[in-house]
Amino acid sequence: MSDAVKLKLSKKDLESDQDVRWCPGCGDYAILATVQRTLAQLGVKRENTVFISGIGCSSRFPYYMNTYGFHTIHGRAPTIASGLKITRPDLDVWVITGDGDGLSIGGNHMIHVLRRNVDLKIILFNNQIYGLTKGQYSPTSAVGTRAPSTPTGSIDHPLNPIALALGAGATFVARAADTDAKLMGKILEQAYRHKGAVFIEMLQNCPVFNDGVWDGLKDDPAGKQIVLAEGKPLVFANGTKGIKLGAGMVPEICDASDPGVLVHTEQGSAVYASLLAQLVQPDFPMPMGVLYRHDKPTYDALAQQQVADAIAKQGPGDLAKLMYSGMVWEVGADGTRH
Amino acid sequence: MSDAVKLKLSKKDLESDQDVRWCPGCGDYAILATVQRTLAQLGVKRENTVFISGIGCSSRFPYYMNTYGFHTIHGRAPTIASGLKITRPDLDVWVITGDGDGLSIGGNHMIHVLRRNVDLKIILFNNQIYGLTKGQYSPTSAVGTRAPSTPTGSIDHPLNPIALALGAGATFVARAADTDAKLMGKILEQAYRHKGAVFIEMLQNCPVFNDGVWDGLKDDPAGKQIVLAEGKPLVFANGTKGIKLGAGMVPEICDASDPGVLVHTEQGSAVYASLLAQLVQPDFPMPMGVLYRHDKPTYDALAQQQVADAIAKQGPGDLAKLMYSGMVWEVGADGTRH
Amino acid sequence: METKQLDRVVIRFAGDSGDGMQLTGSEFAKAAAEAGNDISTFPDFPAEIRAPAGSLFGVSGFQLHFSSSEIYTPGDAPDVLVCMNPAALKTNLRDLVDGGTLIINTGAFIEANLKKASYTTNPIEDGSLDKWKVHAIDISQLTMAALDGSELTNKEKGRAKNFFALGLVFWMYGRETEQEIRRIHQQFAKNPAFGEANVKVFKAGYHYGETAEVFQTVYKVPPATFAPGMYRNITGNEAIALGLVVGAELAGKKLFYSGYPITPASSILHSLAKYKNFGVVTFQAEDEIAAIGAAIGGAFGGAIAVTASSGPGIALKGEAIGLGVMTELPLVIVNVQRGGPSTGLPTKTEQSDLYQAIYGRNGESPIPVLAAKSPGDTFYCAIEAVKIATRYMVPVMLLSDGYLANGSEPWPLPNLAALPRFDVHHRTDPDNYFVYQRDPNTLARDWVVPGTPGLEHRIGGIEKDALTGNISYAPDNHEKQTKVRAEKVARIAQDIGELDLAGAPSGDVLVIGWGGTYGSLRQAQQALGAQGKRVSHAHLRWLSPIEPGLAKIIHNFKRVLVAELNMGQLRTMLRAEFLVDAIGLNKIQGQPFKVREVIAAVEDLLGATTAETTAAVHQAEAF
Amino acid sequence: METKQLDRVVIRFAGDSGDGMQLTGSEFAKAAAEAGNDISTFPDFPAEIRAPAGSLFGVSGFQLHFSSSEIYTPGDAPDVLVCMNPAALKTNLRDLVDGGTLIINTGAFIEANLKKASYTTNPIEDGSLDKWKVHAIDISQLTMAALDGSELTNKEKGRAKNFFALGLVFWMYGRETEQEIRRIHQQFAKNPAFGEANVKVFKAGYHYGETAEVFQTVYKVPPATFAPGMYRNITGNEAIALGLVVGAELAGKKLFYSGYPITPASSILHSLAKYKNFGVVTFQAEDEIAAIGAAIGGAFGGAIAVTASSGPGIALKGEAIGLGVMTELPLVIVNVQRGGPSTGLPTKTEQSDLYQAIYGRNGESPIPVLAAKSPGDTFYCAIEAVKIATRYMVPVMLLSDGYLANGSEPWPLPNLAALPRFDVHHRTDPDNYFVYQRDPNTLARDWVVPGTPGLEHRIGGIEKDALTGNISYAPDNHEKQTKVRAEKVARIAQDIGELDLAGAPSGDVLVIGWGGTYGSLRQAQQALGAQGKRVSHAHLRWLSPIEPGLAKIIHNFKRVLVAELNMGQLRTMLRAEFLVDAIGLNKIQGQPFKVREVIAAVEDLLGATTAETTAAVHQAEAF
Ligand SMILES: Cc1ncc(C[n+]2csc(CCOP(=O)(O)OP(=O)(O)O)c2C)c(N)n1
Ligand SMILES: Cc1ncc(C[n+]2csc(CCOP(=O)(O)OP(=O)(O)O)c2C)c(N)n1
Ligand code: SF4
Ligand code: SF4
Ligand SMILES: [Mg+2]
Ligand SMILES: [Mg+2]
Repeated sequence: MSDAVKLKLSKKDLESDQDVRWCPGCGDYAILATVQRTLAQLGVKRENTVFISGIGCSSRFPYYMNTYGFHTIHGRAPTIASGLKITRPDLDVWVITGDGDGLSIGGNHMIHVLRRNVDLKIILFNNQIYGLTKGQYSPTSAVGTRAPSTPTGSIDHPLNPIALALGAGATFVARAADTDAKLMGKILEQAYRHKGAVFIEMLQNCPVFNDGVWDGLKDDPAGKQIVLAEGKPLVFANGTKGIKLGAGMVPEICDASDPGVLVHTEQGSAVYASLLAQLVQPDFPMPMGVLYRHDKPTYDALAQQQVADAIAKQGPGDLAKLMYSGMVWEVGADGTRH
Repeated sequence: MSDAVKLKLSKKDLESDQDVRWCPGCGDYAILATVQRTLAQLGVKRENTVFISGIGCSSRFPYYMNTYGFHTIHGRAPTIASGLKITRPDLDVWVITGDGDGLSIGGNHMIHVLRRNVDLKIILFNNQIYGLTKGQYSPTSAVGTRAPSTPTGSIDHPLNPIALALGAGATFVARAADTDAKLMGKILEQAYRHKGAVFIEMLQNCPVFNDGVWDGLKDDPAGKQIVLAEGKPLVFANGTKGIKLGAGMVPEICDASDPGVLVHTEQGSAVYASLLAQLVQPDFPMPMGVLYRHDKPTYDALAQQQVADAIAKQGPGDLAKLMYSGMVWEVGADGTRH
Repeated sequence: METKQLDRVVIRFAGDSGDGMQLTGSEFAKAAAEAGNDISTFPDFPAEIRAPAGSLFGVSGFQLHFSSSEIYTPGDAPDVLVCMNPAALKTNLRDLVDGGTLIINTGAFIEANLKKASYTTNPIEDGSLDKWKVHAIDISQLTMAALDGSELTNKEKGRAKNFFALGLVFWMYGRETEQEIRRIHQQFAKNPAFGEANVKVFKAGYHYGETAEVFQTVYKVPPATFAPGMYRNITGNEAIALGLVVGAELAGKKLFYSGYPITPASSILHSLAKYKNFGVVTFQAEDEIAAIGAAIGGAFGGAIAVTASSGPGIALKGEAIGLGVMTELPLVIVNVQRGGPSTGLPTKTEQSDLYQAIYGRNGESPIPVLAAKSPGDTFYCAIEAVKIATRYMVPVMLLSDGYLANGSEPWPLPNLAALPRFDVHHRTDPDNYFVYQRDPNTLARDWVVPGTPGLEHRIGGIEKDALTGNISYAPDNHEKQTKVRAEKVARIAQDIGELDLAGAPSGDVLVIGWGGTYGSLRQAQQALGAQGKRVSHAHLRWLSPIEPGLAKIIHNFKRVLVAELNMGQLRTMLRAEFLVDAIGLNKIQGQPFKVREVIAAVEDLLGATTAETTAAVHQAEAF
Repeated sequence: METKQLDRVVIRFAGDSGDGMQLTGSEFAKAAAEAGNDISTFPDFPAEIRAPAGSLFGVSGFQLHFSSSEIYTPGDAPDVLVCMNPAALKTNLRDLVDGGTLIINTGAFIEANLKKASYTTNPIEDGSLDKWKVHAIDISQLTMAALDGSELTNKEKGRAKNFFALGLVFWMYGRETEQEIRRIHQQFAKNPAFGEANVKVFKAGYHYGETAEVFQTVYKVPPATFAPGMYRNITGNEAIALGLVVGAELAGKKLFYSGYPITPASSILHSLAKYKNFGVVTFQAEDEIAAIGAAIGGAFGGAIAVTASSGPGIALKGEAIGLGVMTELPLVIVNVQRGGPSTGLPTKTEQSDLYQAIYGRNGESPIPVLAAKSPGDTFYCAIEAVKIATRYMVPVMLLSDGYLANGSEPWPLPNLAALPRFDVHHRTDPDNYFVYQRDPNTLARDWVVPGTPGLEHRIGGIEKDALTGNISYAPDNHEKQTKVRAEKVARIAQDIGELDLAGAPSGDVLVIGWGGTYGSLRQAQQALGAQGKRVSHAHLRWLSPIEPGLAKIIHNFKRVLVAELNMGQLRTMLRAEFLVDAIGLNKIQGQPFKVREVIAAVEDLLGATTAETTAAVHQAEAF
């Protein structure tokens, strides 16, 4: 993203004058605070920073950032952000979305913006529920979720957001919990520096409609999380256990001392990344941090390049010439053709 | 799908009275013929078979099948097919779509129908182009594709349909070329028997707007294709070369004798399947056949089960009782409440 | 301690979205209904789930109108206003009638809250409330006191304070408490401690009324008289759900509901999801397009297929509705309207999606459109929508709105046996079957479903041959089919009942309305009529085709006033149809009409003096 | 060999979609233009890319009207019909004028093809063509002969036969061949062998005319006289693309075009994708919603943002257009209309998306709508759309149609220097900036773009405070904002020019039209006027707001006839607006009006005798 001149900014500078309208105890507060703090530390230019969201509790986010912001319509934030970034590559464009906004109604735009690698920083608040519409199950809700629209339990198999993002060809895929400000901050900073589409799954708690859905993982970080570190083995349970690739390419939990324990690299192969994506509750601890990161030309840069090339090749557009293209003839004073 | 009573059917019985309106030489003809022949051999009941498509050249398909058919609107076939299958599990429902219809405008429905595992047989005609609208590039077109909308070459990275389907949680993923009637037939038969969502990528040639886009693979089957067989190693080039999982979980081409050569199973792990998905032109030969197959409860069966359970538990619905639910009171002849 | 008898009372409970005002209001509504009053309710809450405590935008309100005579609306202005915090007072006081009763929870009038409500001085002390009967009570503190010694945390105790208010008003209006106490225990069965606490506080509130000196009078609102029969309370969305289930039953078919959540339509899905033992299958789709797509698939398969949404979601369904029009499949599309445009005012009511319903598609794609007039009426409209959709093989749009969806009224239970069946027939005879052959009367094509041997056929969105249904680009065929599709909708007129007209079929002013404004318009007409004014009110159920009965009378009035909660959408349609210089009464505030607003507008047309107007308004209030 | 002079000729080329009729037609059109004739063309092709040879639905046609006097339309009926196969004869013969010239490729009249065209006997032999001047020529065989000894395969040789037909008509109308020969070589530069072959066959056709006895006369259509200046041929979609580029330039901004392919709008994207050196950025989105979403994002960032589609795609954009209305961002939405509903008749023309343009969104969401009247006029409409969008900060809908998009006409090149600039100003001054503060005249809010220090702000789809732009659920604010949004559109009237009126401002019949029907309507009016009939024609460019000029005259006519290629959408709007009993001339056949149809309808209103009608029709043809 645009190399920001280091300014002395404080978190306060990133706070808008609007009252925050989330429920008390909502995980969104922590994410908001971390984003504000991180951008302040990075010393971004407020005027060059834009937050674009869809519709949902999470999508109220832009109102609370003292930057440019656009609270759009349900599921379409990636399209609006794409149009902005393609025409204004000078801006830092962030997208805020939810598991319903970004994966249900907005799923198509999500996979296409990721495959195009538009230089957008997408943060998906995954609370496994539709908060704003009062608690229906979402595409990430576990099978059997009892919600107003599924009183006897949901029956569709949930999406794995990470697997989907990888399947779509994302170039930067990460995961963090709303309760882990430190990791969130680290990921946000890396995301900010990545040139290309960023997909961050934020595990967020909705105390009102889906309270504690991530508690298993949050309450036992040692046992249920693998905090990824470049070049470090995939170990957890205080370094006692690890993950290896078992027979038939099935991921397995093994002893940390096992020589087969996999070593993490953000720049790993697509196959390795898909293995990380398969590590989900309850059978496995979940990898937290940056799972996958690769550099690929961005759509916005290529689009601008094509314009530059055209100008270099054909010279800057000349309207008169353009008008005269095709078959042109003159009619003289006598009104007939010459 | 519904266990069809074996009838003596011929291909002719599956042909409708409509003239086929594809361009001479279009790959769609071969696919149509194979589907007709295979369904005839399977002895399906014509009246219980429904073909549903979106919009595109490929989506004209249902008009040519002497079964029930629905040529719907662009990208929405999976939704219409879902509604039909969920309410009429007794029917065999096939979905015909294209790389534009099914992956561009219809991408969201595609991933959701796959994750829900609705018992639909989806055939995606991938000609890497928008045929019906006269040749614009599609989400599967290679970078640099020159088309009317991209005279200087397309700049977005193509989708890998197989990787996307796997990322969405598909339970049956296969690939065949329009020129390989035998393999198509085998896959279609397996698809027909699979209980759940089927995703078949048909590599189809559009001689008018994208002629020969698959020729590399079709002209050199030995060198550019790995025909998958259950329990057989991933070998090609007349059994001289194989595929193994190299260091850093990167797939590698190796000597067929290499002990690391992977052995194929349709029931392989998600990680193995994602490796197969990564084998694409030009660096690798492409796996043809059934890449992945797993059994999972289908959405339509579960939905019907919930209804059955409810009836079993609460007894068949009684409208009078339903009316009387909530706070009910009587107003007497005197017009006041008792 | 005197007891005063009243004919009617309008009371509003207002507080934080977290204060449980919706619960308090609906509980008190039940008590009024149980006591035999006629009632009408109007819940009004913010778009935020639970906005931060004390904020102005976080205020949630519930208005109840209960009466000993028939009423049509939740009332123009509250006689009694219960305010749980300063923000509630700030946003609601303007509505309280002069001299009305104001009950305030002083416990919440602390510095911080006053600031959030942008009060510079405390209104309780600065004399700004002098023109009302103020009862300043520290409900927060009294609640704590009532729960002294309970296990609950202070936070939990605090949550019970709405039950203190509830108890207090129970006492004020001499309501029976046993029933309520039972209900509270039931509601909190899962958490008896809370149930216990709430009952304690409820009683405390009741006894506070008894013992405290502050209240000199208890009010009695005697029961109203109703037509004999069985009754229940019902909201519009509950009634739509019931109507759809009954409609499918009357058609002899299974119901398939496919939707994507959106305020204020979601609760239709929630209700239907509970009716699985009626064979109802519900499907929460990935978006609104998928929702109607699945419904169309269900219809193709022979189900009674329904999808519902609100304005923005209906916008997304436009293309698919066109497919339904072209393939001539039966479908019910429900639009529970809310404030627009775009996301607009998601939790407020409006009637601004009429244009979208009638005209909002590409190409010539007419569809039948009807609108419900009251919460209970949505039940009958749903049945009618199912009947017309299956009888004419066409997608039908049913319009409701946020006011009907959430508002409730006492509803006489229908006599199911008396509802006429309209069993659907699926053709199975293969002999000279043509896909677009039509019934000479309804112009409907046969509804042939997959699974029928010998009738295999293909349909789709490209223009179809008028007989065979094969693709046809023939110029004359397209014109013919376009006209038939229009004629089919026009012929529905033959199934439309009497025009709902109050007053004479001719006169000085004809007030025309549609949908949820029925109550205010009808009550205004009655008030004006009682004043001897030559004013009538026609309320349209069918908007496409336009109620045939209207043509007979619309020209018999000096002036035509079209009253809508939009900028004049029906007015435009009627002007085009009848070339009548109809003028509009339009309100775009996310709020229903007040009866007085309607009366004022009519009197205005009649050139009345304000004296007369006020007379009529009082008349209205006397109802 | 005599030479006969004609004032005008209508010729139609018809054959298989594979026969290259579109190329033949457009080449001959160029020759006519080069010869100085006025021309008008009408390509008419099937939805299938390349339907199987010989099938009826696979017939592709191209009609050219060329003349030595000014013309407005491609002509009602061809004087000359070239048929390359039986199917073409079957589907086109009915249009050929009695006594007209019929050129038939007998080589294609073989058993198989006759059967495909469902001929039982060979029409060339069964005498069914007696009333026409038939020239039966074995073009297939003559083409082969001409290419005798060439390297090409027989299949490839066969493909050249359209050039034989082209050469033949070149000779018939005494056209210069050098130019054409040069063009053929250019076109096939990539494949000289083909170029060579086509030229050979072209010449063969020409010489066949010369030498063969069959043609007794050569026809000469002298050049027409035009206003002096530079000219080019242009289609509607080419002209829109140019207009958008020029519009952006006049605004001093960069153009961003975001679209998803759909017939007949796709070629706008194709043209603009070639203009990258003008700084134009084009984006092919994943669907229409993404396309308009990206356009809105571009507008937020300060680009001249445009999206185009056709009916079904526009239906999908409805919700997002509402977001544009609420956030008050400038946007141009182009709808190149086609036959509906649903997929309808994708390659045919129609005007049935007017309702959708005006009313097709949820909530009160008025937007300006204008329509182009001719291929060249789309250029100026595009500029005007950009101007109004940026001046009033509002999404503008520009309506074109398939007939304008693909049809072409000689177009006087605009004097760019004379086009007034309307440079856009982005506010940068942070001093008391309010997001929804409005220009007192246009009611537009400031267009502040990200990147501007000190003006950071947030917008969105929820109702906004009328000044600060913060979320507001306040009832009065919503009504105020709703009215301002409507008023803003109404005020555009101040920027609308003179009404395009032909004939007196009062009289017996006023014909009102809009969009692509201009040519037929104007020509009909002139014919009737020349006959002394008191008939005028008003053609509306602006449909929302409705052209202010119309109010002044619409009441001055005995009868008002609204002519549209739909069921009466503008008629409904005008009846509502003016309470005029306008009647409709409506055609829903996917085809433009014939001048004679318009004349007949008007004469009908005038109660004319058929004698008079025919007179007027001849008059029209004399133009
Ligand atoms: C077109 C449209 N459809 C539906 C809705 C209703 N709606 C608003 S937010 C939402 C889902 C929100 O869930 P999520 O994206 O997970 O956000 P959360 O509230 O959980 O943060 C829905 C269905 C809408 N506003 N617009
Ligand atoms: C809503 C809508 N948008 C766009 C179109 C135009 N359209 C028709 S088919 C098509 C793409 C076809 O490509 P594909 O799905 O790959 O099918 P193919 O023709 O290549 O077989 C498009 C863009 C349409 N008919 N409807
Ligand atoms: S509903 Fe849930 S997600 Fe929404 S604001 Fe409240 S707690 Fe947060
Ligand atoms: S355009 Fe291509 S895909 Fe379409 S029918 Fe022709 S050959 Fe087949
Ligand atoms: Mg969520
Ligand atoms: Mg394709």
